[in-house]
Amino acid sequence: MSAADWSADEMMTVAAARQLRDGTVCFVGIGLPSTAANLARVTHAPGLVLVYESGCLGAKPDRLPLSIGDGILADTADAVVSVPEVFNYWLQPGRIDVGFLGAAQLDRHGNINTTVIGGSYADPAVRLPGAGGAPEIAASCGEVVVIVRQSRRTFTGRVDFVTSVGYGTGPGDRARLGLRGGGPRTVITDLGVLEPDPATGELTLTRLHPGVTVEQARAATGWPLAVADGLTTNEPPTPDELAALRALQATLKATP
Amino acid sequence: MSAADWSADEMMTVAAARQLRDGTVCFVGIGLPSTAANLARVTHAPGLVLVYESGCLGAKPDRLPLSIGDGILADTADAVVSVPEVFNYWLQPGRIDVGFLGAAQLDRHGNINTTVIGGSYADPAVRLPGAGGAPEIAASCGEVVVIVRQSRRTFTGRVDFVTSVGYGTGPGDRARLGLRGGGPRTVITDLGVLEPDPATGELTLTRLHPGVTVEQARAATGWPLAVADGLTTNEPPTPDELAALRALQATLKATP
Amino acid sequence: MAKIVSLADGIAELVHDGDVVALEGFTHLIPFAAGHEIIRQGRRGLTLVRMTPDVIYDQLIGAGCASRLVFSWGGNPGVGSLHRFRDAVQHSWPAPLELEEHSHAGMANRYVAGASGLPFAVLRGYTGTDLPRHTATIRTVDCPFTGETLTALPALRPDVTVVHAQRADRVGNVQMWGITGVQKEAVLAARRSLVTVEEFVDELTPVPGQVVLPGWAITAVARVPGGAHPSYTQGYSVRDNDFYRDWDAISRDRDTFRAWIARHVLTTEVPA
Amino acid sequence: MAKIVSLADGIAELVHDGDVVALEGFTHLIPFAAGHEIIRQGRRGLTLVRMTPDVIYDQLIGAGCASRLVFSWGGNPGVGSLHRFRDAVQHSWPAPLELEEHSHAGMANRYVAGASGLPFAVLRGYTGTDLPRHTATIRTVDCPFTGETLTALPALRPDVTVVHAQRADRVGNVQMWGITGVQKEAVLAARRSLVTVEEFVDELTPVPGQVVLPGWAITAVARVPGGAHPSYTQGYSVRDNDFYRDWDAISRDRDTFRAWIARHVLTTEVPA
Repeated sequence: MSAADWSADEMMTVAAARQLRDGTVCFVGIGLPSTAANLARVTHAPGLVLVYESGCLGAKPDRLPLSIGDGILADTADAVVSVPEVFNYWLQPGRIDVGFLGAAQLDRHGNINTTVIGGSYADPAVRLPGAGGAPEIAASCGEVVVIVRQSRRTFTGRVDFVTSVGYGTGPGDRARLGLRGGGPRTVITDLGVLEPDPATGELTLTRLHPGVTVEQARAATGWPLAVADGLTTNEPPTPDELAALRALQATLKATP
Repeated sequence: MSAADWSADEMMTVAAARQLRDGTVCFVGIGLPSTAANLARVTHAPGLVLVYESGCLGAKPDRLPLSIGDGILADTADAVVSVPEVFNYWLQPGRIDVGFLGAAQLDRHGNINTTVIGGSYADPAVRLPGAGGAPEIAASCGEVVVIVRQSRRTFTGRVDFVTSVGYGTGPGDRARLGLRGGGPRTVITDLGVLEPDPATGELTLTRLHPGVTVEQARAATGWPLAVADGLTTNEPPTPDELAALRALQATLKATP
Repeated sequence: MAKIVSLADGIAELVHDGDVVALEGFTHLIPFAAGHEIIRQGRRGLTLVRMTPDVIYDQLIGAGCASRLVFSWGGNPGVGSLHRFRDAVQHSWPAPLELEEHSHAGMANRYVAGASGLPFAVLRGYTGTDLPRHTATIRTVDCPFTGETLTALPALRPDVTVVHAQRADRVGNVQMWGITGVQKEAVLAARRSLVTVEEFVDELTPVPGQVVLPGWAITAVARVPGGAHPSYTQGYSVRDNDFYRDWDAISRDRDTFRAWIARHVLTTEVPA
Repeated sequence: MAKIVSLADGIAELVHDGDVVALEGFTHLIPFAAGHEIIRQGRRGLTLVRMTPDVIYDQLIGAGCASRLVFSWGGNPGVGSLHRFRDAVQHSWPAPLELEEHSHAGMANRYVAGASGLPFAVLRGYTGTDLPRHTATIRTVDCPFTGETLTALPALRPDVTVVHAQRADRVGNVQMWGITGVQKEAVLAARRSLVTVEEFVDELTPVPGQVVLPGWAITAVARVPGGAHPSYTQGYSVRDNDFYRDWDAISRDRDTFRAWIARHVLTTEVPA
C-alpha cells in the first residue's frame, strides 16, 4: 500500500499494535494505546491480556471503549477489581509486561511530562491533567511503550516537569531509584520509532515509517537526534491491519 | 423458673445475650459467643449486626453455625468480604461495637491467654491454639465481652501469656499502649458477671446468677475477688429465652 | 443503619462550608446530581478530593465552591482539558485553587489507609518524579526488615464522601456493581457519607461483581434516579458521551459556563 | 496462562523439600487433597504457612512433612485442640516444630504485603501482648506524618501457595465464591501457585460474590473433585462435620493417627 492509502496516525497505531506480543499482559490507557492494544488483539495477538486502571482485568471489548471506565470493559473482563487492587496487587508487584503511556512532553532520556508546561508549577503557562496512573506504570511495568506525535514542542531536551521517569539523567538512574520495571523501550510516533541507546539511555531513531526522512524526524525533535546505525523502515500497514483498525474506529462513531 | 429448670451454661449464654443492645455491631467467634449473639438476635435484638472473621458482615443464620466459615453465614450475610478486609476496613478502624472473646486464662485485669500454659513459651506444658483474631478484637472493638467458665485454673492472678490485652497492669495502660477500644467491660461466667473497677481496672464481681453465692465465686477465682457494693442477682432465664436458646441448640444437632 | 433522606436535605446536613469533600466514581457512577446540589446550596471553601476530577469538579470549581483540590488526574476523559480547572489554576478564576497533587496509586492508597484507620499508606510510587518537590504530603519510610526506602503518604479522611450506586434496601444497605473504583474505600475513609441511588428495593438480590456497603457504615442514602448523568449507572443508564464532548465548548468560556450552570443546575433539581 | 496438570504432577513440580508452603482456605475450600498428595510424595522440611492450621496441617505435621509453622490459630474448629500439632510442639514428635506465631490480622496483612510487592505491612496490632517477645518478625514503624508508632510485619512470600476453588476454564482462569478468605492474597503473594478445582468448564458464568483469579497469575490448575473434603466447597459439597469430630480421637494417639494416614492417605488418591 502506498502512503496515500493510510494516514500517519494509522501507521503509528499499527506500529504500536505490532509491538505487542501475543500472550503478554498490557496496561492500557484510553485513546491511541487502547486502539493499538485492541488492534493487536483482533489481528496477531488474540491472547493479549488488556488491563485497564478502572479495575478491568482481561477485558475483551468488541468495540473501542470510549473511556477507561466504559461499561464494555467490565462486561467483558475476566475480573473486575477495585482501583486500589489494580494498582497494589497487579501493577506494583510487576505483573504487567507492557505499559502504554502518552506524553505532552518527552525528553531525550524518555522522561515524560503530563503535568505543567512553562512558567512555574505554582503559576504554569499550561496546566495539564497530571499524573494519573503514569508514574507507577512507568516504574513497574516490564517495559513501557510511549505513543506520541512527534514535534519540537513535545520532544524536548528536558521536560518541564518529570511526571513519569524514563531513564532519568542516563543509565543507572532507574536502578539507583529502585524502579523495578525496564522503562521506555520503544517510543512510537507518527514519523517512526525511537529506542534508548543501551550505553547512554538516550532515545535514538531506529525506524522510520515509510515515506518519512531522517531530516523530518530531526526537524520534529528538540534535541540533536541520534540515528541508529541499522536504521530501518517499517513495513506499511497491511490491508488486513488497516481494515481491522478502521473497523475498530468505526465502532467509536457507532457508540452513542 | 427455678434453677432446676436451666443449666449454668444456659444462664451464662442468656446473660451474654442480654448484654447485646439492638442495632449494635458485634464481632462474633464460634461457640458460646455465636450462640449468645444469635440468641439475642432472635429475642430482644433483631437488628443486631453479626460480623464473623471469615468475612461475613451482617450474617443472619437461621441455625447455629458450626464453624466460623459455615456456608450459612455467607448465604445470609449482607456482604461477604475477604479476610484482610474484615480486619483492615471493619475491625481496625473501630467500626465494631462489641467483640466477644473466650479465654483459657483470664487475669484480674482482664488480660487473656489462649497461647500457652505452664512451662515456657518454647517448651510449654500445654500448647493452646493461639491468638487468632483476638489481640486486635481486644484492641479495637468499642467494648469486649468475655464469656468463660469460672474456675481457679482459668481465673488466675497473672496469665502465663498475654495473648489479648485487657487493662494491662491497671488503669491508663490501654491509653499508654494506644489501644483505641474500651477493653473488657463485662466478663460473663457460669457463676455471675464481673466488671472492671473504674479506679483500678480490676475485675470485680457485680452480679451473681440465681442460686450462686459469693463464696462459690471466690472459690472459683485465683485472686482475692473483690465484690461490688451494689452486688445484684441476675434475673433467671425467662421461658421465652430458654425456649429460643434450646431451639437454636437443637439446630446444631440437626446439621449434618 | 443509614438515614433515608432527600438529596437536598442530605447535602444540607452533611456538607458544610470549608469541608473536605470527596465525590468518587471512576467514569462510572459519578455522583453528578449531588455535585449540582452542592452548587445550588452555594457551598464555599471546600477542599475537593477526587482521583479524577473531571466534568463534575470542573463545574464545582467554576461555580466557586472550591478553594483546594486534592487529585491525581484532572481532565475530560477522552475529550481533553478541563477549562474551568485550568482557568482556576492559571488565572485564579473565580477563585484561587490550591493544588495537592498525587498519582492514582497514591490517592487509592491514601483512601485505603483512611478506610483502615491507619495514619499513613506505604507504596512504591513517585520515586524520581517531580511530584515530591511540590506536594508536601509525599514522604518516605524505611522498611524495618529490609531497610528499603518506600514512599509514605498520609491517609485521606474526608469530612464527607458522596458516591452514587444502583440501589439500596429500606435500611440503607447499598449495592453497586460494574466498575466500582475506589468508592468503598472513599466511603469508609470518610467521617460522614451520603450515597445517592437509582432506587430503593425491598431486597438486594445478589448480583455478580457487586459491592455491598452495609447501612450501618453509611450516614445517609438518598434516592436520585439518573443521579450519575452524564456519567452512567450500569444496568440503568448509558454514558452521555455527547455531553462530555459538548462540555469542552460550554466550559471554554466563562460566560457560556455561567449561563449553563444557571440554566441546568441552579434552576432544576436534576439536569435534563 | 496456567498449566493444566494432574494433582500428582502439580505437587511434584511445584512443592519441593524445604519449601515455604501455604495451603489456604478459611474453613471453606481447604485444599485437603493437595495436602494428602504432599504427604504421599513424602516432602520433608517444609515451612508450613497458614492462618488457621487445622486438621490438614495436623496431618502434614504428624506425617513429618514440616519443620516450621507460621500461623495465627492452630485448632480443630468447633472441636478442640490439634493433637499432632501439640505433640510436635510439646514432645517434638515426629520431629521438632519451630513456631512463628502471629495474629489473624497480622497474617492477613503479611499476605497482602506479599501480594502487593511490598517488603512489609503496617497495622494496629499485637501492642501490649506477649507475641513480640517470642516472634522475631514483629517490629514497629513510625508514621512519618503523625509520629505515631505502628506495628510492622514482613511480607509473606511463600515459595508455593495451594488453594482449592469451585472451577476453572480451559485457560486456567479460576473462579471461587462463598467465603474466599485470604486465598487471592495467598496466591498472589507466592512465587508459584497450584489451584485444585472441582471441575473445568468452557465458560465461567459470573456468580455473585465471586473471586476470579486470572490464569496468567497462576502457575498450575488441577482437577480434583471433592478436593476440599472434609472441608466443603460451596455449591458442590457440604462440610463433613462428623469427620472433624472424629479427628479428635483419631489424632489423639500416634499409632491410631499413623494407621489412619496409611489407610486413607497413603493408599488412595483422594480419601473416601
